[in-house]
Amino acid sequence: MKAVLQIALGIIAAIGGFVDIGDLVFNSQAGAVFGYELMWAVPIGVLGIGLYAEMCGRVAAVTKRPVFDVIRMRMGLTTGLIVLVASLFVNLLTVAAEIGGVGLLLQLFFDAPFTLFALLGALALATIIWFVPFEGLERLFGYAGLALFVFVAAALYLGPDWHSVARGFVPEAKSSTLYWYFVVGLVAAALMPYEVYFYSSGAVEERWGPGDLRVNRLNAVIGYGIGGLLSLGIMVSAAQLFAPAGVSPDHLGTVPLLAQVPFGETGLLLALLGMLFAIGGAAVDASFAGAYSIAQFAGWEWGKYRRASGAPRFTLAWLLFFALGLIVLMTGIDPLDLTEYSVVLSVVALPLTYLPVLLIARDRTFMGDHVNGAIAGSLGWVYFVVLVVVAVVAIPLLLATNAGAG
Amino acid sequence: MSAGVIKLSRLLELRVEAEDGTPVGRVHDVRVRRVDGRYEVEGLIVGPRGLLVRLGWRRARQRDVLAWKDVMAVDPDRLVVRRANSSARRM
Amino acid sequence: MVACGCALLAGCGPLDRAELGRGVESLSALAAEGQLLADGVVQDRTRSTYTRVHAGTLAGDAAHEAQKLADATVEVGADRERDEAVAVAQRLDDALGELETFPSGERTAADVHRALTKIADDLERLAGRIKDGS
Amino acid sequence: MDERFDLVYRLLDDQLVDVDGRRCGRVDDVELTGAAGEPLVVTGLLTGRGAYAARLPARWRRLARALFGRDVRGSTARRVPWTEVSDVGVTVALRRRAADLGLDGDDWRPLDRVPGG
Repeated sequence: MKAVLQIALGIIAAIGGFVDIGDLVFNSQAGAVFGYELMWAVPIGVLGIGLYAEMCGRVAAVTKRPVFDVIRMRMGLTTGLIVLVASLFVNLLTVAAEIGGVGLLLQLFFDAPFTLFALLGALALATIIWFVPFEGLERLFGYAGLALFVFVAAALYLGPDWHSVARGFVPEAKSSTLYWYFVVGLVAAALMPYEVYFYSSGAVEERWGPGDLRVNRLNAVIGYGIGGLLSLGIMVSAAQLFAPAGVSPDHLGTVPLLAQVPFGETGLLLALLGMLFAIGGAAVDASFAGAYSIAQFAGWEWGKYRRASGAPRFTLAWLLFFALGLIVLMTGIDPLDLTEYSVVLSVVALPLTYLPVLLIARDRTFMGDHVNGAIAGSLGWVYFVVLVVVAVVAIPLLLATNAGAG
Repeated sequence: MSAGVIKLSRLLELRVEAEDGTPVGRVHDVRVRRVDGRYEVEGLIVGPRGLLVRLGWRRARQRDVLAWKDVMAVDPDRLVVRRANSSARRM
Repeated sequence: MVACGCALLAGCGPLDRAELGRGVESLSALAAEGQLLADGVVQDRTRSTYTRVHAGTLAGDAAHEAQKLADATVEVGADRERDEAVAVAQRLDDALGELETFPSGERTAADVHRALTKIADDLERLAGRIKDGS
Repeated sequence: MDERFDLVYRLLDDQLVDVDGRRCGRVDDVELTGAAGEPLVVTGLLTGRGAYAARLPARWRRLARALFGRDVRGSTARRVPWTEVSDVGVTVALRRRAADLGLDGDDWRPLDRVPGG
């Protein structure tokens, strides 16, 4: 019985931890601008992250190798360095965007200058990381993130036109570049590599073995699957509330209206709380992912379960990410612009971090009989092609639509 | 020639050519075998197929391995081998 | 009106009609969002800190848009629409500023809501005039 | 350790772990001793950023030396005699503690790494 509870608790945390500032921004804007038309893009991103995370979790459980260890082992030093530099840069943008999000939300709660709150938010997150053990960390942010289900409730409460919702799941080719920009953004927002660095390093940190493969699959399928539901909830409610009224969610503060309008103050509080912890959790995950990447690349001691003294350079690295994230914010860049850049640029580096994992996951020397099955094998390659296409069109679309401003 | 130190990174960088100058390709991996307690280089995995092997896409078969015995000289910028290796001819 | 003249000049250097139209469009979006915000206060179904901070952000956007439009050199014939857009943007800034100052006043929120509805209508008419260049 | 294996596929870039299980760097290069016409034997491992430059494409070498430092044995790069390696499996297991092999030093300080410094 305890095992089932343990698994369920882990999955629930994964659901709560799925949404970050990128999902909030892209899904609310996509709903506001294109109504239900872009819903088909969400499952593509969610299936992608589920597949990728399952493979990374399996590789970590069987070979005890987290993602960046695999990248370095399989792609060698030169490619490894290129991927490291690219992912650290994108990771920094993500940390800055997430801390910015935390600052904005704290401001909406308590109404004081943004910069003060970004600083306070970062300090609070850093102290939480310092004291709360690894498992507790995931649970804390994951459970509070579940408050985001208020958007799913809002979507249902506002009574969507189910016919056009269904039609929205059918991919449709449209000529507008903004449409395709949002397709890339929605897929990329779901497929943020830092989530996978954190997930696979966590699997090693929690000493997963082949016995944990079932939990790994459940996490990937249910955790990310239901997590994707949150994204759809945001898009559908935005399609019902923002699209007809002509509201354009250019600020994070606009998103909570989706819950305030149908459910009043309770809805507003749940939305703000859920967003604060989802984005706060993402800031922690992203800064850890950055520290994991450097430490695993260079071969240092790493991991949160080894007290800070046991992994000095690793601890310095994630504190550094927080500090640099704050500095990027102090330049005054709007956190939402940062979010769009971090989401779109992260998909450009994704094929390079996805391929080595796929290569090892299908390599019997390392995986023994836990090698990719038929589904994971074929789907794995289908997704590699999808990722390469998305990576190639991402930057041109970003420029053509000047980051979605249309 | 006195026994000198050769770094693996250097082997991976050198062009491999047969005695008569025909190019054989690049060294992608170095196969070692345990011989009475020490690991000796048995051969070099060379040629385009070698890259696939290194990426874990294909397994290196014995005939892809160019025996170290056939290596005549390790020059500053190339590796000279006694005869064109079978896999090289197939390229 | 020199309709065809403006069309010819569209897209070169100064703010053309399309950009002016987009500016008015973003003002309409702000007005619409302001109405949602004001509704929450009128029905007392929201939190004052949220209203104050967010109304302030929206007011800032309106002021920024007004300034951007005012500074831009506009193509010949479109400057009357541009001046009107700037005026409406300032009214929008003031209305949202009201909401920021009295984030829990149901009566003021109702006045703000009415003002925003009027602004939204004015913007819609203005947008129509800009589009067909009359 | 396997009877026969491929250095790049199984050893190069692998994680070094000392006898206490502490991670202490990666195999950044492998030292072979011998010559053409004679046995070429694995005699040591190199670890540390000083070894990076030699492995990067020639045209980046000057920049790499500036960024990661030259191969200064004992400071930017360290040699681990092959006799110190107990196993090559998921990681490269060493017979002694990282400190005894001089592997616990802080060899990567990107912050104060002044190019060419």
